[in-house]
This record gives sequence, C-alpha cells and structure tokens, in this order.
Amino acid sequence: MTILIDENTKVIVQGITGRDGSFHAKGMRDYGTKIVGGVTPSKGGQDLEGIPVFNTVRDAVDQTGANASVIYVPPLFAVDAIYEAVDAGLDVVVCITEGIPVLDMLSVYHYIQHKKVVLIGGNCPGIISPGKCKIGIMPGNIHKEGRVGVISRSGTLTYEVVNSLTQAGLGQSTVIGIGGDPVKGINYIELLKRFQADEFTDTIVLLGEIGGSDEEAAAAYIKQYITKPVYSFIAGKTAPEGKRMGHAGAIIAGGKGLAVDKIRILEEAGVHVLDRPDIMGNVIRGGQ
Amino acid sequence: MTILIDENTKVIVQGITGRDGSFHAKGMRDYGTKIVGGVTPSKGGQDLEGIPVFNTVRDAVDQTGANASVIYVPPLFAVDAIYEAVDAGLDVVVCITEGIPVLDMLSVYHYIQHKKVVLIGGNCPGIISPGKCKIGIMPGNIHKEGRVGVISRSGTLTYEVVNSLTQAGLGQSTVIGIGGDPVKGINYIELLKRFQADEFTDTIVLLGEIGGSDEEAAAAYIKQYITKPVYSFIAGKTAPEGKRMGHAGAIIAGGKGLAVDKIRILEEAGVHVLDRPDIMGNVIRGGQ
Amino acid sequence: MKIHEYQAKDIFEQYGIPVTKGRMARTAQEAKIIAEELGSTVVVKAQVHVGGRGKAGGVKIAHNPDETYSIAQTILGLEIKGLPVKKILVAEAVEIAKEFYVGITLDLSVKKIVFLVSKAGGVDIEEVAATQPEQIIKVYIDPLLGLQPFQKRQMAYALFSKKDHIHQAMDIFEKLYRVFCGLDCSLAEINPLVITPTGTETSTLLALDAKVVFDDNGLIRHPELEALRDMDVIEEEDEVEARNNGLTFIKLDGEIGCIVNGAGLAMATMDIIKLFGGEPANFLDVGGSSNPNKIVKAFQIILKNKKIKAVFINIFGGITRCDDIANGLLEAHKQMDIHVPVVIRLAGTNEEKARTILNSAHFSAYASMEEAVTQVVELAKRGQA
Amino acid sequence: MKIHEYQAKDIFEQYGIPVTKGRMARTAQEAKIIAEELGSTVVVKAQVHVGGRGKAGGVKIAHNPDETYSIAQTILGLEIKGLPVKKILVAEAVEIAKEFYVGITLDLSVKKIVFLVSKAGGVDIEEVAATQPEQIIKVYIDPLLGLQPFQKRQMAYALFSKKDHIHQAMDIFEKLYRVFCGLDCSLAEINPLVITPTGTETSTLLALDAKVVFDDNGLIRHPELEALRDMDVIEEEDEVEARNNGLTFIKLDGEIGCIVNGAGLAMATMDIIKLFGGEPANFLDVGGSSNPNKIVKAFQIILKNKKIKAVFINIFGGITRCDDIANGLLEAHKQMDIHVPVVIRLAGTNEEKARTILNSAHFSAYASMEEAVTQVVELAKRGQA
Repeated sequence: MTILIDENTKVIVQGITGRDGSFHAKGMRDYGTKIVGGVTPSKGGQDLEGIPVFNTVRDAVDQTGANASVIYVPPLFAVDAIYEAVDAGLDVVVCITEGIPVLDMLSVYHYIQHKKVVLIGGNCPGIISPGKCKIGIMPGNIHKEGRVGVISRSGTLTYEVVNSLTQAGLGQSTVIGIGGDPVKGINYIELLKRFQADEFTDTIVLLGEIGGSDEEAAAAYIKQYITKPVYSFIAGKTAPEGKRMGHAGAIIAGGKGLAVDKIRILEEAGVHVLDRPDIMGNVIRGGQ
Repeated sequence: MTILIDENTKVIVQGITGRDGSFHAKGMRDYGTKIVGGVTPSKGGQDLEGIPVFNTVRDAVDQTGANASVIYVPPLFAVDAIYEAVDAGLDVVVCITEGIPVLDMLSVYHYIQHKKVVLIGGNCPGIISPGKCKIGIMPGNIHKEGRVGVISRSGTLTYEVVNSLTQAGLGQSTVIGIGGDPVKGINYIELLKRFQADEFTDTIVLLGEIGGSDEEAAAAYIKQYITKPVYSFIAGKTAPEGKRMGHAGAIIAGGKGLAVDKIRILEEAGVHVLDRPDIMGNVIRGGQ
Repeated sequence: MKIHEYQAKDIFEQYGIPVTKGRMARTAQEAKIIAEELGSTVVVKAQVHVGGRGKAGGVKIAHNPDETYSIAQTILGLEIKGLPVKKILVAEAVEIAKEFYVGITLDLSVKKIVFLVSKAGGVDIEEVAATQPEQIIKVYIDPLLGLQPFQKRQMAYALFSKKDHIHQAMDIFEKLYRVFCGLDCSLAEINPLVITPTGTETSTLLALDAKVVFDDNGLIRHPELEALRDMDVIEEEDEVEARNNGLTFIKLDGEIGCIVNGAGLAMATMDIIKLFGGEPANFLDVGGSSNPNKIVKAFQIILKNKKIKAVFINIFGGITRCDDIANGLLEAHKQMDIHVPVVIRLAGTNEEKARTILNSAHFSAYASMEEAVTQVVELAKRGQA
Repeated sequence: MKIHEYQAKDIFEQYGIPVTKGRMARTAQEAKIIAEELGSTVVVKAQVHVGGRGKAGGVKIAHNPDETYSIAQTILGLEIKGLPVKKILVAEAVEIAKEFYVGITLDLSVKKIVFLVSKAGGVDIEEVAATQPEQIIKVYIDPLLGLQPFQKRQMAYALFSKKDHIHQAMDIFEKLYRVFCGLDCSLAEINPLVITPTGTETSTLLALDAKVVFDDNGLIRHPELEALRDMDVIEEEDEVEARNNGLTFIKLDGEIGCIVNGAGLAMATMDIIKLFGGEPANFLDVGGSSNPNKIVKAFQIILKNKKIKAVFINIFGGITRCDDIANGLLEAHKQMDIHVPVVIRLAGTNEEKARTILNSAHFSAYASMEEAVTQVVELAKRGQA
C-alpha cells in the first residue's frame, strides 16, 4: 500500500505546456497516474495529447475533481503556483522546480503550517507509489510494489537506492524525495510518522546528506517513536567543508552538518547506516 | 471562580506612563490586581508609584514573571503592542485602545489564530474576575464575586447590567467585554465554551448590539452546545438603518445585523432576551 | 467616510487606474467650460452620497457645451433621496462594448479582504448578489500574504478572454488593491469597469465610475484625506461638528435629547426611552475620555434641535469619570441658556465626587435608570402639552 | 554569492545605512589618490573572501597619502589564507567609542529570518557565540509579518542607552533588513557597528565593516548583482566557468574526474570512489536538465586538471535523459582529445536509447555502480603507475 497518494489520486500538472511539464505529464500518464488536467495561464481550452489544459488551478479542480498537483514552472513563479494549489484545496502538492529563492520558501513554509495540504519539495523528484501513482520525475520502471518506505533529500541518489532495492527483490510502499533545499514542505519526521503508522510498510529507508540538521532531528524522532527497522545512507563523507555541493542545503558551515556526525547520531538512534547506497537492497534482504 | 484570569495573574501595563495607562494602572492595583510592571519605551528604569517601568515587554516579562498585559497606547501603536505582547509569550492580552484601523486588526487576527495567547479587544473595557483580578477600565466596585458569567460587546452597557446583577444579589464569576470593533480577538463563542466548562459559572449573560453577525453565530453555538441558562439584551432596537452608532461594528447595512433579527435568533436558541438591560439582575433572580 | 465619485477618480488616477477624463463643477457655467475643454460628448453626473442617481435623473449625456450647460443646470436643481445636488462631475463619454463589476471590501465573517468581480457590471451589484449570486466571483485575500498573482489571474480569466484585457485587468486589480490597503478603505469599487469597442483604436479597459469609502479608524494614518470630506452635505452638519469635538451624534425624530457615554449604553438608553413611551431626539456618545468641554459641546449641538422637550444625561463611568461630566454640566449651564428640563443619571467611576459637585450647585442625579427614564419621559410629555 | 566589503558598503549607502567614506583601489597609486581625496587618516583593508584579514596584516592605518601608498603596496603583495590580495579598500579612519555587532541571517531550524546583535562587536562573532552565547541577542522575524517596530526597540534598547543612538540603531536595523529581504541575502552583517566618541561633534552610529552574502537562488531576481561577482578570484575560475554553463563544479585533490547528475549522487559517487581506494578529483553535478553541451563543457573543465588519470561518468536518469548524456559524450570526443580513460555508468530515463547511441560509436556503459567504480579506480591507478 501507500501513504499520501494511491491509485485514486487525481493529478493536475501546473506548467503542463512547458518542456519538462509536458514531457513528464506524458511520462506520469504512461506510468498509470491519473493525470486529469494541466494548467498554463492563457492556454486554457487547449489540450496536451488529450489532457485538458486550464487557465487556473481552480478551473482545473472544479472541472476534473483533482486532489493533487505537480509543479513544473520556473523558480520565480513556483511560489505563486504553490499558493494557487493550496488555495484550490488540494491535498498533495509536489513542487519539482529547482532554484526557488529561500526567502520565498520561508513564507510558503509558514503559510502552509496550519493548512491541510502536504507540500513535497521544491527541488525534489516527487513521490511514487509503485504500480499505483507516480507524481514527479523519477524513472518509474526501476520501482516495484512492496513494503519498503523510502524518504530522501536527494533525487538521483534515491533512484540508485530504489534500483538496488528492486534488484534485491524488495518493492517499495511509497518513495518520497523531499527535496534538497534548506526550506521545504514536508520533512523526514512527518513522513517517518506516516510510515510508522502505515500497515503496509515494514522497513524504512532514510537517505540523507551533509548540511543542515534534518537528519539529526529525524534521528531523535526515530529513537523515540519508530519501532520499524530504519536503514540509511548519508552522502558527502568526502565533501570538503565550506563548499556548496550543488544543493543549497548541502553545505557544511562551521563544523555543523558533517556526514560523520549525522551517521553517528543516526546509529545511536538504532539506524543501520550503510557506507554506500548501491548495496541497500542486499543489506536489507540479508537483515530480514 | 473564574475563567482566563485569577488572583495569581501577574499583569503588566503597556503604555503605563500615559494619562489613561497610569490612571488605570493605579485603579487596577487598588482593586487588588497584581500589577507587576509597566512598559513605556525610553522610560525603562523609572517607576509609577512603585510599579517598575521597562522599555520592552520582553524585559518586563523576564524581570517580573508577568503572564498577562493590558494595552493603553494610541491606535497606530496598538497593533505593535499586541505583537510585542504575543511575542513575549503572554497568556492573556487585553487591548483597551479604541480606534485601531481595521486592516491592522485583520493581520493581528490571523497572526494569533494558532498562538496560545487569548487577545481581548481592542476597543474593549477588559476582563474582571470580581474580588480577584481586574484588567481593564471597568469600575471595580459595582462587581461582586458570584456565579454569573457575562460576555459583552459594549463597555458601559456591561456596567449597567453588572450593576443590576450585583444589586439583585447576584455576583459574577468573570465579566469580559470583548469590544465593539468588527475585527477583534476573542469572540462570544470561545467564551461561551469556557463558561459552559467552568464549574463555577451557573448562568451566562450575553450582551449584544446591532451590526455584524456575531450574536447570530453565538446563538447557533448556544443551541448546539450550551446547557446553562443564557440571558441576553441586544441594544439598538430603535437605531435607524445605515447609521454608524459609535462602534465601528454597530452599523446596520443592507438589512443585516438588525436587533429584531438577532433577538429572534437568540430566542429560537433558547436564550431569554430582555427588552431592557437594567432589570437583568431581578429577572435572573426571579428565573432561578 | 464616504467620498464622491470625482474624488475617487482622482485617487484612481494617482494610482494608475485608467479613468475617463473629467472634472467636478459646482455651477452650470463651470460645467460648460469643462465640456469645452474635453471637446467631446460628455456625461454629467450628480455627486451625492446615495445610490440610484441614474434613475433619479442625476446622470445625463450632453453632446455639446451648450447642452452641457442646460443639463448641468437641471441636475444642480435636483434633490436625490432628499439630498440637494451641489456638485456634478463632467466627464468624457465613451463608447462601451461591455460592462463589468470590480469591488474590494472586507468580509468580516472570515476576517479577510475580499474581491468581488462580475460580468454583470453597471447594475446594482447588491441586486445581482441577491438574485444571481453565481454571477459574482469572490476571491479572498489572506491579510498576512496579500494579493497574489494567481488570484489576479483567477479573476481576469473569469471576466475577460482577450490577452490585452486580461493583462490590463490584472494591473487594475493590483492597483485597486493598493488603493484599498494603502488608504485604509472599507470599500473600493469600479462599477462599471468597461471595455471600449474594438474599432480603429485598441479596445481598452476603463473605470467609468469610482466609489471609495474609508475606514474611519484608518483616517488617523492619512490626515490628508480629511480634505476630501464633503462639508456641503447639509444633513450631516451637526454630525460633523460633533465629530470634530470627539462626539458621535446622530439626529433622530423624537423630543428627548440624549447625552450618554458609550455606544452600547447610548443605544440601550434610546431603546428604554422608547419602551417607556418617549421618543429619543438623538444618539449621542460622549466617548471614552471625559473632558468637561465635551458636555458643553454636546448641549450646544443637541439644543439646536427645536423639537427637544427634555434632555437625559445617562452616564455609567468607567474610563469616563462622573465628576468630569458633572463639571461639564455646570459649565454648560454657565455658558448657555438651557431652556428645557435636564434629567441626570450617574453611576460608576467617581460617582460620589460627581454628586458632591452637583449638589453644591443644587442639582441632583438619579442612580436608577428606571426612575430617571420615567422622569424624563414624563417631563418631555409635559413640555409638549 | 559572496561580495567584498567595498561592494557591500556601496549597497549599504544606497539603502541609507551610514558608512565611512572610501573607495576600492587595485594599485598603490590609486590608493594614494583616494587618501588625498579623503584628506584624513585612512584605513587600508584587503578585499578577500576570507575572514581574519586583520591578523594576517591585511588591515592597516595610514596617516597620509605617502604612507597609504607604501601600506597599499605591502597589502597588495599579501596572500591571505592562500588568496592573493588584488583589491584594497581605502576608507577614512574614525575614532571609536564602542563597537557592536549586527547581523541578519536565516535560522533554518525554525525557518525564520533572525537578527543577531551584540555588545561584543569588532571581534569574531562565531567565537562569541561559542564562548559567551548570552552576549548575543537573537530576534526572530516571522516571514509573513516582517520586522516589527517592537523588535527594533528590543534590540536598540539592549545595545544602547542614549536616545539618539537608539533611534539611529532602529533606523539601521530597518534598513539592513531591507537590504536582506530586498536583495535576497543569506547574510547581511555590520561588524563592527560603532559609536563615535562624544566630542565637539555629535556622537553617531557608523558601519565600519560590511558583509553581504546573496542567496544563489535569489540572484535570478536581481540580475544586476551578477556584476558584483569577483572574477579575479583565481581559485574559483573553473567554478565560475562551470556555473556559467549550468554546472556545479568544485575542485578536489584526487585523480578521478567525476561527471554525475544530482548533488546527492555526486557526493555518494565521491564517497564510493574513496571507499574503493580511489580519490575523486572533483565534484561535478550536471544538474537536472539534460543538454548534451553540458557534457562537452564538463569535460573541458575537468580535463584542465592535469592530475586526472581517469574520468567517471555516473548518471541515473530522471529529469536527466541518458540519451542526452550519451550524445554529449560523443560530441565531447569529437571536439577534444580526451587523453584519459572514461568509465561510463548509465541507468534510468532513456537508458536503452543511450546504450544504442554509445554502442553504435563503439562505447559501452556499465549498469552497476560497483563494477564501474572498481574499473575506474583500477584505471586511475594504472595511469598513475
């Protein structure tokens, strides 16, 4: 089974007529996701290979009954797109867009705190419930239905791990890329909580990286509340201090956010931390 | 007993060195309220008849352990004073100030929605728990400890009713003037809820007036949740339509907010609505 | 505070909202000059603070300066819903392809700013709201977030179809919102917002009418707006004088003048007078602070009303101190001839001090509202007989 | 993006924050001219993107233009923490009564903007934070509400006692906050903010140093800020070139060049190379979009490093499409002489297409990371031998 999304989730694509939006709209539909519409202002009334395009999210929701959206719009428009999706009452909003200014995300973060919406991202690969629903940019074919829940700050690193799980015969209940930006929507803890409560998830994989203190916060939560086995890999052991490693979040400042500290704290919380991601599947299979 | 405040409530006065602030600071202390300090920027270090004055609410709270404040500052500074009080972590903030622009109060209203603070007012007489704590401008001597809870949008009308209760031998558990402005802090419903739950309140008096739809909302709540007897008076039966009767809220526009409608809806909710306020005490005594 | 259309249009222009050209005139001659300046067909519009001007003959087209003169003369002679027309707006007349409604106000039930827009413009929007609510689109603005681009798109795409119009509309929404927030309005309205016909020139959006109401509490932040208050509005003269003295005064039809502290008690006082068989002559709230001069001023204002047979002072002191009221009453007696009986009822803050002051001047005051109201109603009736 | 003190001071000046007079110089002669213009004792400060300039001899007082010349010459000859000093700031020297610290940054743990102020200014603030945390006052700004007056008072009263200083400080806090939000900063800092001694003139507040770091994601909103980027900073040359081509590149010490998509996988790739006994020569993330030219550019950049013995391309396609990568690789081979072995590992989106493209050009690609890393480490070692 799955958390957050399932085979009944109806998805609209914000920015559907753009290069990435149209490519992935088709990709998601091909995977089996119910892509019920798209939004591009001024293109309302057109369609993308049969997917109707609307001028506003409100119109799209009114006419399709969508309850989730995925955002592929340029960074300076992404926050407006998020607000529009929240305002339209969607349950899950996935923001793929990379490069959103952090001050914009601060406002978003506080604005959605007491709203029902779950925001995933920005700067994230999205969420997939293998065999049921894929909202995002991940390659669907490497996934497989199963009982491992995966949470990750990284995109391609997640694919690596999912690939390893699938090759080891371990399917996934839900895989969520929460995004690499320092301020984002949903974070580890809320997802750990959901996986712990999900009767269809047996094992949790938490993928982290250097920078920030989200992994440390997650470790504290795991120690106190998570009884299911948790496996982890933290990228960036070899990264030099003070250098920005692509992700805005992946920077080590003043001795904080080091991989070695994160690994230690996670291990103290009872997490199995691996020193390479590509063997995750075999290790978990061995451990079960 | 009491709701929201009691004999242990420690109060600071924001704007303590102003004309109204100093007069009522002394009045409240004379009544027995624990006035532990005051705030006036640039007057920190001074005192008002032994009440220490601080530059900031944070300083005052740090040094006195206050958990409530009352605001007597001019209307364009009131909202900043409210934010300062909320930021300092106070439980109860009473804003006496009249004439706050409504757009300012909109922001305040939404900002405090998910905070622990209870804001009373602006443009209100305050809250009193007879014999224990008075925070506001009401004449303390007309009150008496007892088991009637009073909620009112008006100031002087409340005194009239409290006077009538006391003269009829009926004391009050807590009396709260929520203020006459269209956008304010706490409203009827939250207080009805508290009085219903308060084991020391037997009877509730709800005083309303023309304009807005707060009384209608309260009636709906009473019908569903309140089992204690509720008495009411609604001022403005003789007020002409379309004229602003002093309170920003007391305006009848487009046939909405008429006294006659409010009275009917309250009566349908089982509330005893009197046609004059000065006999409230005798009626309730008769009814008990 | 209400302002006139011509004033609202000036504000719109300052904020960059496209309006028709035109100016205010107080005489037919001025109107003619404006028409000459505009050099086009004009519309002459009565500037009064009530709705329904059109139906009352207060809005007319004039094809040339001479016709403008005669139409202006007619309209300046009108009385609309009891209000004499003292000012008119003379504005260029434009061709209209379609009319829309755009308004911003507060929705107090949710404590948010709300945009109301409709394709049914140019008509009474309250009528539309009542009979065809689906014709009105409401967009709520979170006060902490402000107007967002997607909300402008939502409204613009709902009303318009041409790209140009959509962009112009989004710009107008933004600017009208700036008027609303920037000047602490309780209403900012364009009705109608029109599109002009596509012809040789580009079809464009124009605000043909403008309505702005300011939040009275917000005026303190914008002292320059006081200059927009219309001192010509006769029926409000006493109300203006009262306001300038910190009082809230509204004239009514009865014969008992009222001086009360607090809006709630003032209304309740009126209600009880009526209940006891009297008729209140006014609502008068002396407000919170207790300056003795306010009582003097209050007497001056209410005694102008020749129908008054008795005055009722009802004070329950809180922030208002009864002794200030008593001193004010004595001062009023010194300064003017109070030719009608005055019944006083005092309670609350500094009540005893007040009684001492009054007694020393041989006045007395009731403590009971019932007794006081019975007395004042009785005295007013005796005065009428 | 970091900028220099002299650039940050220009920004402060535009926003109305009081700074000392002065200008940037690239030569001792320029420095002398500036000193002549200022006509006072000056301070000559190295403009480099590292802390600890003072201790390294990069900040000196000069009492006249000639001394300025010689001091400038000395400082322009320095290398501070490996960075050659290419620019200096020549600014008027002022007398200091007391030094304070004022900074604005983000607290990611609570997702708020935070002001840090301290009476312990002029020293390393991280040192103060570590040893005397009570010396630092933190004020958190709710992003939806913005900086409030009470917060400015809170900080101003905590630092200063004179009325003048308090008002000046509140004004500076407001303006520094506008710099921070208006330019999408991740840091805006005045250290020290000083008060000048009370003497014949009024004692006043002055920003003696200025530090501003921009959020890289925010630069898209302020294209004019790109002009402030220091192209002289040698060690970052390749990084700048990479950034201009949409790549993120950081040079390291090893011998295996890396081309990876995604920061997380790029770091993991480096970690695995190390785990398998190799040493990565760089971090290189080709980013999300998959333009074949990026691969060409990536090769150009990493092959500049003469220590490189092998290149490892590790791609797991998502939004990046493997066929674009394959085409890029072929293009790179066409355009340049790739003198070291290249190991390719491909998986994910359009993986099969990519293999077809590579096979037709007689390249092959691994699917397993383990095999690929084993191979590249082996080849690099062979190259070194």
